[in-house]
Amino acid sequence: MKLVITGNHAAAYAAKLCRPHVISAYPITPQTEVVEKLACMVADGELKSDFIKVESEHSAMAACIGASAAGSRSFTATSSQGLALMHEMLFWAANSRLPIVMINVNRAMAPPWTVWADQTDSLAQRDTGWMQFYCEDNQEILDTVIQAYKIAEKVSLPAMISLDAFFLSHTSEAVDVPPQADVDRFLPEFNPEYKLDINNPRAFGGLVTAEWYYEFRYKIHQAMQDAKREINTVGKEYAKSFGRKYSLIEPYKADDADFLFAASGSMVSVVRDAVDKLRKAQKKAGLIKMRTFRPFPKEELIKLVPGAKNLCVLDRNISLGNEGIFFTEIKAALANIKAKPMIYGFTAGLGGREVSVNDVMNIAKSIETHKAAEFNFYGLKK
Amino acid sequence: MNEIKFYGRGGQGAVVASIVLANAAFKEGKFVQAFPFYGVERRGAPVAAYTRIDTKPIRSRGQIKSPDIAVVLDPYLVTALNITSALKPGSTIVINSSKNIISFAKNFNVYICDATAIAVKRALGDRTNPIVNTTILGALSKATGIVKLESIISAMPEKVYVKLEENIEAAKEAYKTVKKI
Amino acid sequence: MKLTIPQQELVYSGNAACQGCAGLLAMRYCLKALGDKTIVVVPACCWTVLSGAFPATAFNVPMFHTAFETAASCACGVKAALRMQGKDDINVLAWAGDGGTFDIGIQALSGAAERNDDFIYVCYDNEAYMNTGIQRSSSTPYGAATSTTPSNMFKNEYKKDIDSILAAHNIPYMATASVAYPEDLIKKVQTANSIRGLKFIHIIAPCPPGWRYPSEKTIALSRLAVLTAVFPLYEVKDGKYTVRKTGDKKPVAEYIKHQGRFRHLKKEEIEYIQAETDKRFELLLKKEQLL
Amino acid sequence: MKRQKRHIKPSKRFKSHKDLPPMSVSSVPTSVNKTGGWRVLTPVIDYDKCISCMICWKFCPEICITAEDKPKIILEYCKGCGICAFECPKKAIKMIEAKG
Repeated sequence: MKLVITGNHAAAYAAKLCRPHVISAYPITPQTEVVEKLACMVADGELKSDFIKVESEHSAMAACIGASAAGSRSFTATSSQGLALMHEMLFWAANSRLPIVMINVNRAMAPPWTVWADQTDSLAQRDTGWMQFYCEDNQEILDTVIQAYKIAEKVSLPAMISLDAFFLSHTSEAVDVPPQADVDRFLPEFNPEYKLDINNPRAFGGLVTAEWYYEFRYKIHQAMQDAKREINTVGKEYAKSFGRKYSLIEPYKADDADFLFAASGSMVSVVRDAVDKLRKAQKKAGLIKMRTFRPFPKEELIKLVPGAKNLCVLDRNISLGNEGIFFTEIKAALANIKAKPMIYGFTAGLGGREVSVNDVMNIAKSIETHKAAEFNFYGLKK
Repeated sequence: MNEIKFYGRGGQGAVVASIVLANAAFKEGKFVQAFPFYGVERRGAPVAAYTRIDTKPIRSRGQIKSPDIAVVLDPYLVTALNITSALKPGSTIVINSSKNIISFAKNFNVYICDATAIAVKRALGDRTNPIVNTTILGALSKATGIVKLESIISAMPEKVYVKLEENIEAAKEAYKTVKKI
Repeated sequence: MKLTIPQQELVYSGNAACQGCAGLLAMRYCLKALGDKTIVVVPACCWTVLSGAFPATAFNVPMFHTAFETAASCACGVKAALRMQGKDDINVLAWAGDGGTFDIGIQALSGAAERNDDFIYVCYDNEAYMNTGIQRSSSTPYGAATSTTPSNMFKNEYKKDIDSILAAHNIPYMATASVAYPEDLIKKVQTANSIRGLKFIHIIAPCPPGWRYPSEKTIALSRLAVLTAVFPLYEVKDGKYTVRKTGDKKPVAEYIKHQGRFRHLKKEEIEYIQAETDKRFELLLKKEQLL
Repeated sequence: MKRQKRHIKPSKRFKSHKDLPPMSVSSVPTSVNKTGGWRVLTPVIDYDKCISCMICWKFCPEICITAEDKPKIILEYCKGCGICAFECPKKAIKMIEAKG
């Protein structure tokens, strides 16, 4: 049934539909409504789950790890400072091959204190071995949580689903919430081969020397490669069951485009409007929505890009001392292809600053009029 | 370049031995490098330590696959770790042992010295865990000549903080009593 | 031949513990008490390494290696999962050293205690960061030399009173134990296992290389710690203190003289330790009468 | 004590990443590692003095003294810590200077 709900509540409904045995979370603006809603669902008996109200995000992830290692599906949610505090345990979860699913509300890193949108918190976790999804709207949040459990449990890797602070977390919009029975059919029981089992006493995570550590890392990398296939497969299955198709990246009017945008998060909707506007003005503009950041969709990107003259990458993040993070990764992915567009990077909207259709139009114009540098701080009060 | 591997057990001082040896060679103007193999150091568990000595700057790091000199602080390790399999023919083995325990000594220069007796006589370490590192260095100096006994003695204070005199005497006695088989 | 403790062994020989390790004995006894329907969670500590490198394990029960701060939080997750799977009869044992309990893991432990999560948390306390080479922890006793408090600047702070901190959380059961009294230790672990909620057991675990004594004296020192009241044995069940009476206290010097980590102490420093020990033991006995 | 199962020496079990479990999962008992070589001193029981009180079995950290009528020391694993000799009420165990 369709409900007008915030991104946070969409995440809570999605978590509930996936029937996690264990939820373990610590409150942090702007994620609090996720945990509050789940707490009420448990209290009202709507959700049979053990909600551990831990004393910190570090313990939130540690408890999820314990639960998942014991063979139970587990869920948590956090943001910025909390995600940073979890950093050690993010490696622990991924290296232990535990398919934990986590909501991360993209929020800028303090100080100065801020609670508004910025992707640097999650992108800074790119090497921890977690799959990373970036959602455009509240429907996608709900849909991606459900798909993430199926993907994660197939490849035995955890998944982090990011949504923009306030633009999505606290913005209400219509979301189709599927019936529990349909999700139960879509999402098989979590029954891992490797788990803490008293009938099969094994030790998990014991010391490994240089003799085998390298190979264990390769196996995780292989799982990430498998995830590229699984994300598309599960995205198609999701379309069959729920009518909405998803994939690693999603082109929009990109086939004949000579001017391509690449963007992620809630900003993508604004870029769709800009593309439509440019198309009306007879300009062949198109968009590549970067839905997945890890595993990085290099092969899909290479297929979509040739033919375009200009590629403009929008980042609501910055890797200080370098440039926008999607910008760097996209350039790297395309480094060795022949028909390569000129690639421009634009950081915009840090700390929750709005990015409007006009802003995107200005960006496009600055490229056409050759005013844009290779990497630009759009909207900076100079 | 000389590549020396010390075979010992946790607590016997193999790591300190590798450093004192490096210091000694350094005092003779050589380029040196000393490092332990970091694994599960537990009192009693097998431990390896390495020293490289050269006349020019040493650029390679990491474990020494086939040392030209092996120093064995615990005789039991010779068989337990199959030490000779890693040694090039013609290399030298100095063993803390009162009797020869290498059956095919012919393709190696094998020296033995009862370092445990020398050390325990001077209460270096305790009965369950004699510390033989400085003693065996005395034997190594005589057996290989890669460093003078005086250099070892002058290098000791930097790493030997307790019973310095007894350690020096033990090294001297080992220097005198080491025998080639 | 009558055994005074259960015969079942759930730890394997061939582990990498140092000669005379009390931490190894403590685990042997705890698993005797709990039996094979037990899952162990171990953070960074000596047991991380001594329990064997991949693919070997010294445990004959399932166990999970976790990060240093997370013994309590990870164990809490394991127990929650088991309960949701209808396997609430499986014991969960969080097994940490003093560093992982007194210092880096105290926040997670306090959270679990406040929530009264249902598992047993055992701290085997060898009074310093032994696995990393004997650095000082807040559990290191006053006067002790470690690699970070050398003898000319020995540890100046008294041992952190972790037991009172846990008792202040009003957990249902807490006890101290020593490997010199295995029957007492096993009875306390079994008592703890019969109670719902967060149970804390603090085991003194002398360490030959860390305390600098010959390995044969591990049991003797585990006994002297109790007889000198440096580490009195007692239980706190629903707030009620029960102290084990061991006759007249032996002088602290009896305990200290065997240990190289105290060799540098002057007479008045040992007297200070004796006075502090007496004062704290008096306080403990008062708690027994009052509470 | 039930015989610990014989297992292939750990290092021989894996050839490539394909043989590895997804993460470090250990099931080989550490009893494949014979720690007897760690000893400098070896305990020897004088069965004339031994009264089978099993205190040596009780206090052995390595679980390498058998709980039978007469305790026996499994030298494959004994690290020579000396606890049994030190704690034996009848002084029936001597630590001798040999691997035994």
